[in-house]
Amino acid sequence: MSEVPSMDEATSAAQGASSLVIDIRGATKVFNPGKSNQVEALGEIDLSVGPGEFITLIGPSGCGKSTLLRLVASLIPPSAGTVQVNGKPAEQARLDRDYGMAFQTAGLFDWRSVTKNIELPLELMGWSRGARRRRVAEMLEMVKLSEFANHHPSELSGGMQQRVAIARALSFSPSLLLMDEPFGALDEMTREHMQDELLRIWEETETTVVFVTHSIPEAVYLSTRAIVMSPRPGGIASIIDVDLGDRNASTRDDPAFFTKVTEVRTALRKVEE
Amino acid sequence: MSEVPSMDEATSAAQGASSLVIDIRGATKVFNPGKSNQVEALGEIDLSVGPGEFITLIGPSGCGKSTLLRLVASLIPPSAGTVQVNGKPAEQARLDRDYGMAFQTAGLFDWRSVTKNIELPLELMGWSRGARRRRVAEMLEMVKLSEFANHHPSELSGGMQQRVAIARALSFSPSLLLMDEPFGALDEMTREHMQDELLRIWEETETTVVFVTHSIPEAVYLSTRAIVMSPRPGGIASIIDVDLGDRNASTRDDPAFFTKVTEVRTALRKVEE
Amino acid sequence: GNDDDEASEPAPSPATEAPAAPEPTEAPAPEPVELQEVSLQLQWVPQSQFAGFFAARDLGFYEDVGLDVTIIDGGLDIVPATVLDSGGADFAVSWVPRGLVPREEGLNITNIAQVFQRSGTLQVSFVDAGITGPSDLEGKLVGNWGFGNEFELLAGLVSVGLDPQSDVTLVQQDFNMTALVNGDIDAAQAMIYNEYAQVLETIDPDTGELFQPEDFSVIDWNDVGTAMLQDAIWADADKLETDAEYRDIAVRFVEASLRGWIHCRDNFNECVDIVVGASPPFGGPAHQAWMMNEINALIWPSPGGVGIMDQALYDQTIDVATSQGILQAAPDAGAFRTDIAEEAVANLEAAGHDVYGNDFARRTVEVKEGGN
Amino acid sequence: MPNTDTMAAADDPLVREHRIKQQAAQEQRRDTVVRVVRQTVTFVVFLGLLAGLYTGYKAFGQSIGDAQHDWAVVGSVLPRTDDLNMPPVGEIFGQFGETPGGQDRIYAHILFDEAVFTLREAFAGFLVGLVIGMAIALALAQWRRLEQGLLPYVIASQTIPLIAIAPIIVIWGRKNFDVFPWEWQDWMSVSVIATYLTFFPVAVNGLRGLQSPRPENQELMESYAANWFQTLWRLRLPASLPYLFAALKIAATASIVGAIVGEISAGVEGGLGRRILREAFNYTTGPDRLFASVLGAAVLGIFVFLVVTAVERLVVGHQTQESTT
Amino acid sequence: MNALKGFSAPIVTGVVLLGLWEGVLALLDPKGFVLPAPSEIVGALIDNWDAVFQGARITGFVAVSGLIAGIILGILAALLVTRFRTANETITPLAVAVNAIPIIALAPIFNNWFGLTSPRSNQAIVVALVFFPIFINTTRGLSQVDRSQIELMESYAASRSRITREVRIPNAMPFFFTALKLAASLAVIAAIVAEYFGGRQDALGPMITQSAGLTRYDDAWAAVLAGTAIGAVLYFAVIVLERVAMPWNSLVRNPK
Ligand SMILES: Nc1ncnc2c1ncn2[C@@H]1O[C@H](COP(=O)(O)OP(=O)(O)OP(=O)(O)O)[C@@H](O)[C@H]1O
Ligand SMILES: Nc1ncnc2c1ncn2[C@@H]1O[C@H](COP(=O)(O)OP(=O)(O)OP(=O)(O)O)[C@@H](O)[C@H]1O
Ligand SMILES: [Mg+2]
Ligand SMILES: [Mg+2]
Repeated sequence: MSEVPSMDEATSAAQGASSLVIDIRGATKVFNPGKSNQVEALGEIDLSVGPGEFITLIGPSGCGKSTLLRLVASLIPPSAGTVQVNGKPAEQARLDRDYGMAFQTAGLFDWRSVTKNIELPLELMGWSRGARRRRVAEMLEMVKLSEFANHHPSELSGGMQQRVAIARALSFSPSLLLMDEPFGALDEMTREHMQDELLRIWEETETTVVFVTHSIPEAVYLSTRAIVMSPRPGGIASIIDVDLGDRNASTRDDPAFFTKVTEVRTALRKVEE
Repeated sequence: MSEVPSMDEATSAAQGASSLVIDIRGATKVFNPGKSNQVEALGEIDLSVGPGEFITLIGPSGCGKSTLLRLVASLIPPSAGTVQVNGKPAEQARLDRDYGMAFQTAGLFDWRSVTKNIELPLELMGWSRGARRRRVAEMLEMVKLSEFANHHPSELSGGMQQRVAIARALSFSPSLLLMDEPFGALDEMTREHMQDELLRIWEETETTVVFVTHSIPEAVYLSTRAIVMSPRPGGIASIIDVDLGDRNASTRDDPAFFTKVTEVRTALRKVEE
Repeated sequence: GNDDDEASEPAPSPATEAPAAPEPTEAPAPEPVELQEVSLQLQWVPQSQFAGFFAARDLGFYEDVGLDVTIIDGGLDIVPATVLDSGGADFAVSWVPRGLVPREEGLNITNIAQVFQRSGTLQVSFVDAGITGPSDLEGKLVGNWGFGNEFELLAGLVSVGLDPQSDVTLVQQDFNMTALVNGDIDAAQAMIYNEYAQVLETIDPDTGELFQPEDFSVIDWNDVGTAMLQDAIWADADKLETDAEYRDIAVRFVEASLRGWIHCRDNFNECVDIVVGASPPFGGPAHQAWMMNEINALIWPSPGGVGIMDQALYDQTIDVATSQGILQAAPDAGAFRTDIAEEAVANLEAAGHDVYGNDFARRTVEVKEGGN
Repeated sequence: MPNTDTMAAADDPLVREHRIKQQAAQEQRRDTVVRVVRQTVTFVVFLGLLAGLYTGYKAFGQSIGDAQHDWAVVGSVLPRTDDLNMPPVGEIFGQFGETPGGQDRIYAHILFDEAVFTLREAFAGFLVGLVIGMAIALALAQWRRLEQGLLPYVIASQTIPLIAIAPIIVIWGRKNFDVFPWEWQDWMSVSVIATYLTFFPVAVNGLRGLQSPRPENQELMESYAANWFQTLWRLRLPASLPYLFAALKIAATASIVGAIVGEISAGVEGGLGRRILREAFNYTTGPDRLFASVLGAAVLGIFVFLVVTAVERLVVGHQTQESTT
Repeated sequence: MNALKGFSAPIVTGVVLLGLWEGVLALLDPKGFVLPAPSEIVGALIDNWDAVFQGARITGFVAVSGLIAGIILGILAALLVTRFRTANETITPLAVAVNAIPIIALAPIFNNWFGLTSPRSNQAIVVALVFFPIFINTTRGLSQVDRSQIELMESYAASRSRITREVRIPNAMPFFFTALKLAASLAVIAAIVAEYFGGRQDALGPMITQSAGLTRYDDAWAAVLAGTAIGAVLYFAVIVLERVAMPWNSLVRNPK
């Protein structure tokens, strides 16, 4: 029962069009409402994300992290409340292709070469062939995969595939990047490497990132704000500001890092009770 | 070209029959020897593991961790050198069912119920029906899955499946437990929970454990000795003694823990160069 | 090879009739250039059984009467009656019972020319099986092809007091004689012009020579009295009543076709060559020669004129069919009509053709291994 | 082997991993060549073995007087061995080089022409079946309700013995399809029968293929605000290709079977079906020719199978090939 | 009756389809003989019940016995082939290729080999048609086993035959049943087509062609219906058998 948020929209657009990338107000999500298998996935959620933030969502399995991300992406509608992206309804933002999305698995199309995978959103947006090729070349440069332009995903390692997926999500320079456990399948060593890559890209392109993860060190290492979620129904338990400054090889050995890890762990323990 | 190690064997049996659970001397493993796709998976390995130890193997992908474990399990023979388990050749130990094994994937049999999965090794050892049922009940109690006795694996979550697999590996009280990334597929929260369970079981049953992992915190948290392996050919790069004493909820926030994590990470970085 | 000169001999002979024949009858034909397209559905694949039609086509007899005839092959599951009724062809060749049964099922077709005057169906067995008459079939494995080919057999059995359901075992037979040679069945169905020849073209494994007629005993349904009429030309009954042009075409078509049959009677080798040339037939040239000879014997002599229904044989056919439950009841009078054939025969006679063939005699045809 | 190792970026573990993978792929390619060679050799050996077995069994049967009829049990299970029922292998293969009476071409040439004719019918039927099958698959994939209700009937349609409808189709074709700008040919009726056998595996496997993309791939397309057709063309169809090709291998063979049976039924001249009918008719006097023509049909069946396999290699070569199940 | 759930949608669709068929024929009234209305077919079925039932018994026997023999042979061959690994690598593609042969073309040969009057010749056709899908799929199922499951059994020092029994065979079950569903329909088609070339005349195959040959299309369709019924019964029997034999599989398919 989503009400038409005409007034709300107007005010929020006036207030925060330029200041807020994501503005969620009282959004809830109930699956199969009224049926025997009804699931209240998200209780009332309020969340604002400003430009250039790196938000991580962390919480026990089933607490609604993916659901929240999909609300923002407008892949599913909220049961109540409003979700605004870039000052307009999420649905409109989706149609305007305001965001790029990456999933837990790379989700590349096996039958397309690396180049054509990255091109996919550009094709759909009607870019000219030349423009597409130029952009893909840039993106490949950025993720350091130029020599693999014509390979097929099955010829790449898991980590390389993930980088292609990220290049795909970034290819049309969305101002917002939504990532659902993109590094879940990687081993720890490769994962740390990918984290550094992502941070570099984030810094270079000044996008806003919402990033779902299960890993506490990952959440701490990456984010400017870590959002700890609690289950049944999904809600925001606590928000932990992280400011580790420039992250590099020694950050992970930094006592400040460990302090934040402990802080997030403590918040999570509370949630799990 | 494995030479018959008659003399060697005799001496080692005399020396360490009671003192060493695993005794690897100069073992190497070459796959597809002489062929174009020859892989030198393990260079000369020497390793001794005493009773009650909790050994973790950590190292980059492809460095031979699984191969080493499978040598110990006598699922493959060494190309050279000897592998002794409980003072006898590994092959004999396998036939005597001296060890229990768990794999990265739970590897449960879809067509068997939880009970029958755990029973499998007992059936093969010819236990009576009554004895089997009693033991399964105990094991289910231990992994807290009593209410799921008659479910099929596909009805369980990943973490529950993994617990069944561990119950199966432990069901016949082997003195040695070989585990190849058993928690790789779990999310961090469940994983930490399972780690505590495993430690509890290890302490209660006084088994010896060899545990492969990709996760540095996991290696540190679990083991009495972490063995860092290097690739091409696989070898032991360094052995880090860990002594965190009784591990509990606060261990992970302990500076000593972080120190060991940093130590293992440094060793790994060196290996990866 | 050696027949060729013989074949070329009679070739000029039609010339004697030719100037007399087409010109006077075809004089009224107003459209000399525009040929009317007509199609004929055969009951089976090209072979001498249909030689008259091929001869009429290839020798221009149809053209002479202003028709351009397409001959459509039959197939295992092709029912000429259905094709005819559904408009898939203008005329069809079909055995009489295989036309009457569909007619009873509601297909409006009628027999306009009864070409064959006798039945060519036999039941063949090895001499040592001792089967000389239908009563000897009791308790035997009796092959037949079905598709309406079995009616005479069934009637023959009933005529000697046997129950086809219980006193014999009826077996679905391939369209060849292997089952008989293999000993799988005691008596095999055979057309005198086809399968019977085939078994004579086969090497007897015991002697290394061809099988001889003496090796077999043959039940001929003509003799038993349960023979049924076979090849006839069928047309769409409704259309004949309502469409004068169609009836006119029918007369011309029958006339030219019968002329083809007359030609094949008088020019044996030429017709065999036409058939072999029409499309590779199932049996080789020698086989087709045998068939041509036997087919001629099924047509000639035609006491009432070629193509004219013999009422007595028709009655016998109906008798057998109704007593067998093949037909629920005797068909109405519209099942066949003789006016068209009579008109055609009158035209042919007027053109000087011998439409009776009273002095027809079987030839002796050499049997060759494999019919080649 | 160590030719690329001196390149830059060797510090990148991902690139290193890739090199290892690439090397493995190269070795796999080499293995493939070896395997194909081995398979070809086995096939030839297998054929030889089969011919040997046939001849040996025949010789054995003959030596004991071919008295299987008299063996109470075995006789009814094992084939007869005399020349009428099992012509010698030499004679069967000899047929290919012979010129039948009244013909100016050798038998192999005749069979080839007829195989081409049958292939044309089968191919037309195959194409139409492909379109119909995919249309059904698309419809069923689109509406789940339809899938639940209709799929069993798509399956049941295959239990209708097509023989029963072959003549009906021929008649229908002649009678009803004159609406087309061209005249309905009987061989098209045969194609319809081939279609009947083709559409089924395509529909069933096509459905599975269209449903095969993972949810996140669907959502990815949604996140790009891609429309139905774009999603179909860029995601669902390509994803269904491996499934589809598994079906096409079955369908290609089935279309040949349909064409042969249809030719036999419908009296269409010029193809292998007519050839087999003809040789069956002449079996008593020339059994070896029936064997030869059946071999011709076998070769045609294997040929279309290999063609589909080759096309599959071309189209989805880089994708892992799905199994039929 | 868990095994029977999910049949309601097809039943509704069936009723709708039949109604459409009957209705279209009643409205358009094409010459009813080629495709009779369902009511006519049922009428013919009732009229000829004894003959059709007898025919269905004969054809059903050939189909079912051939199916069973084909299954047994297919499974045995698959077990044999998986026992020897190199055999598997080479024989399986070979079988796939051989499967591409239009086996129906063998019918006239089989009739002579096994005797026109013996049901063996028709059964042989059924066996030949059923064998390959069963063999190919079962082989896949027996060999595409999770490597770690085999190693697990080895770690228990289990014997080869024990591994086959505990791991390979259960693993092959879904593959086998997929093939069996295909084979069940194939068996009926094969039996009817084989009968078409020879054998007893009171079977369904001759009944269909003979009736069609005499334009008694309602009788022909009555026999077709009987054949379809055999096929459908076999198919659903396989589905029920599958649910009974692999209770775990339905859990995988309908995850809750
Ligand atoms: N399409 C759906 N239909 C019904 N319930 C759903 C659906 N999607 C998610 N849910 C339920 O909503 C809840 C939240 O799911 P969600 O996937 O958002 O969790 P999550 O936090 O992403 O978990 P994980 O860490 O395991 O990915 C869960 O209880 C899940 O079962
Ligand atoms: N059966 C085999 N045949 C050939 N090479 C093999 C085989 N098993 C392993 N190898 C090779 O041996 C090396 C070591 O493999 P192993 O599986 O032991 O690595 P690992 O350390 O377990 O890696 P991961 O962390 O990815 O599991 C690799 O290069 C691998 O490709
Ligand atoms: Mg999730
Ligand atoms: Mg490993």
